[in-house]
Amino acid sequence: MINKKVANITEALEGVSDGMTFMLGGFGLSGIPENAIAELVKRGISGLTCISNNAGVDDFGLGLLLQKRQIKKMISSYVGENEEFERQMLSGELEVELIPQGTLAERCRAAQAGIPAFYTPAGYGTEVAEEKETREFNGKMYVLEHAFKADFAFVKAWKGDEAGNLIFKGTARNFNPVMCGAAKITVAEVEEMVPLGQLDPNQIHIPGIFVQRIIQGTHYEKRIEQRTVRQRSSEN
Amino acid sequence: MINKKVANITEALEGVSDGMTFMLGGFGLSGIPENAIAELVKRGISGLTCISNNAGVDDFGLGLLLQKRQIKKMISSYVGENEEFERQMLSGELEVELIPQGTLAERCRAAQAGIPAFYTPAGYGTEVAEEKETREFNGKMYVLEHAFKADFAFVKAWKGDEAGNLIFKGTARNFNPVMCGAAKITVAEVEEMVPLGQLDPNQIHIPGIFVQRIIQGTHYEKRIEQRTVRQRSSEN
Amino acid sequence: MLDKTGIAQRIAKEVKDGYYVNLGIGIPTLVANYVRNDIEVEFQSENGVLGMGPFPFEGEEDADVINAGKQTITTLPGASFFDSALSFSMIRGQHVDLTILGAMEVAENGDIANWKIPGKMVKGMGGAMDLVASAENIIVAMMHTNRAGESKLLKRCSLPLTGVACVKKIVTNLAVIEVTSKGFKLLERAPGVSVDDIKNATEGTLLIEGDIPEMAF
Amino acid sequence: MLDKTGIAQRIAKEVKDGYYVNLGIGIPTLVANYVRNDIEVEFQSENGVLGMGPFPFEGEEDADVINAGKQTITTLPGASFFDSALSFSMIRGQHVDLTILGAMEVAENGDIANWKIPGKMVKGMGGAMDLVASAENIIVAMMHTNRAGESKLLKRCSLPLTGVACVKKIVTNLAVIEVTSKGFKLLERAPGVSVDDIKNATEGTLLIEGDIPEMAF
Repeated sequence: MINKKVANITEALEGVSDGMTFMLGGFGLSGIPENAIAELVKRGISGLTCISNNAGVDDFGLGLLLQKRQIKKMISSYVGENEEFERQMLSGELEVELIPQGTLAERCRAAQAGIPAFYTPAGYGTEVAEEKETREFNGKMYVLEHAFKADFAFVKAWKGDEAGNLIFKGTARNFNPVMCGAAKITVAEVEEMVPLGQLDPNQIHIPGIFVQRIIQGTHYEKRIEQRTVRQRSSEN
Repeated sequence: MINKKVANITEALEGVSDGMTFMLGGFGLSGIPENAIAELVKRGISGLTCISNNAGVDDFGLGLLLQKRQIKKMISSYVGENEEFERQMLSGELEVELIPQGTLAERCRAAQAGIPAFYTPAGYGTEVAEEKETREFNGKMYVLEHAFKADFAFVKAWKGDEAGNLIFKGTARNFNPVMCGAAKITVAEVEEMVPLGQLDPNQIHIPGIFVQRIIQGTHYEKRIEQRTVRQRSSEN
Repeated sequence: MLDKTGIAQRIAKEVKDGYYVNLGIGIPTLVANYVRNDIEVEFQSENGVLGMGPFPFEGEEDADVINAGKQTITTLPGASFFDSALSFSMIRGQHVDLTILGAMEVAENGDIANWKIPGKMVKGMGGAMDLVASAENIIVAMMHTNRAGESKLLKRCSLPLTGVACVKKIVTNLAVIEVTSKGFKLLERAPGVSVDDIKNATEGTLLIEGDIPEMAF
Repeated sequence: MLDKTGIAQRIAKEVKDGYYVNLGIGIPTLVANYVRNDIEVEFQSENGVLGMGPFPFEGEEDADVINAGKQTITTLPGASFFDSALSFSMIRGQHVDLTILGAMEVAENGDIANWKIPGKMVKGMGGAMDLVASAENIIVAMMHTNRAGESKLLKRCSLPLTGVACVKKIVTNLAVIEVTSKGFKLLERAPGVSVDDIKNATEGTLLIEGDIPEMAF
């Protein structure tokens, strides 16, 4: 097996620099690459373009990079829940490209899969389709969308092995699998690194070929954004 | 949960009729929907268009339908290993559309995913791209390919539950997952039907939403096409 | 007049046996609480789960199991998790039978706006544009008027659109309305609400044919 | 002159540490047997497996574990199975580093034909068109001439193409050849084969610069 394991987060992020385009997995704060974000904050590189479904909250996730003005442009589908983000965006300090969530996922997947462009109905007739090619298929209108191009993809998985194979947990899976192999270099951080051969070949979500570097992550906070519970006394 | 379980193969194939277009999973003889094929042979419906990576062998798989002249047209990527197929094709009795294997998979996946069309490099400059739209992206030429349209998809899985959730085994997975939900009605047959809740939600390959009917398959032959072995005395 | 719970309750009646349903954030999320017990329905959330159950008991929350509103949830037996691409295959591929979402404005031709107020608020469209462009059955859950008392059922939307000519039905605090080729067709009145009340609160063309029954629950 | 095993052995030298490799049916499949033991390589088969191992011991064959040639195989620790769409994501997305496949004809501009003889044989292209259209590193393994003794290294292919201007290197029973913008460049001779032998067996432009070494294994 080709060994993708690197010793630490410093080595995992070798080559990142100002002005690069990054993909970052996660939905809200679930499944975000906490170790990679922390290291990016530490390095202080700036002028970044970040492709990520959300932009974190004020004091966690990508919000940490926003606080330090490291991000030049965000490409996301939903950016609520973040006041600093809204402030930077409305003031024009931060460039923002909002695109439909399914289109965001599919543009990542297209990059992973060597599909340069595809048609989707999402956004037809709205401002996200402005200046984009549209076309009719079977009586319905569609918009032409292109594969993303990115320098690094930072993803977070539940379990992984040194071959780079990944398994995700629950809804922390989200955009992480489709970003693997969608950038020049994919860096995976995992909650648990398991010995080679321990993962069932039938149950691997992302084969190691899509991952260039893998590390054992540390100090996961896994913050919950909306803690909603029901009372034990209630029905159900 | 929405219950997709039907009692038997007769019920599972309700609605199939002459002249329809079917998708059939499998690669070679591995992972083919043996029960569905047997029932189609039994019903004797004809004039069929079959989308399937291969066409079986003379006396098994889709070869059984070919023997009885039930197939009008095959859409496949590789059709060797079948003399009756070659005879019918060269004599003009059988219409054949050969397309690249990755394009076949992606056209199924596009149908599943509501993508009407996409660009792929496969086949550019060859006869499979004749009369197709071609286009340059980033200095490379691509061919526009469209989602398939089919009436039924017949797939075979390893395990499944009444909600229609499916898990595949080994390389018997192949085209089966990408055909689920790619036709109007998807019929899944499984080697083992397990109680609801027994499949780990993290490990389901195809969620039940893509499957309309599921049955416990029977009498699987699982024939091996090329039995290759090494001697115990050899190195390794 | 209905409150948000009432709107959710009324919409729950539109959920039929065997439906896969995607619920938006806000009022739509409440719909799950009022679906009949004797039908089988599965809830999909676009962040990657099918077969959502109720919120977890306190102490059983899992940061790795949330819905698209980032709320902690549980799953029912037969549930599945999947990535964002497969999730939108379900949506774009029209495997989801019913989409229920909120809106800031709906136009009489079925246009919907719910993601942006230029210069003021830009949260983003999330999965809404994919949902409304793909779904064959879209119900909007919203208040009939905004906080300033202005109608949200318009001749034309004034805000940037989320989708065009896609909304099929609207359930508000005042009425159940069907979007037809001729405009908003009034189907039902909320308890204690008159046809005139609804007329006054509706800017777009309102079609009133015969007696309009009060909503039944 | 090399036999098929010899061709496979020579090609094995082109396989570098850290490569993901897709092997076609026939001679290419044999390459796996001769890759150095001190480098790490993973073999992908387009029917949905990464990390293929050797053939199984007798009695351990599994109908559900085969390669693209439909041969029973085994997997190594760290292997994975996946569907056909993800398999071609690996190929089309250029995640596979090296593709080795057979051919009926190769042209001096790198065109390749290997899937059809009009009116005679039509087995289909399988995954070959995706592989040659996507791979940056393609090596063809074939005999230098066909059964009738005619060259398979041509000015232009006569058979329907599998891909255009894509082949980078050719290893035959007679020679190792690089495809350049000026034609076939002779790199190495097979043991006991003269430059003239190769010239006579090559219809396309053959570039011969300086002394041509004999292959080393």
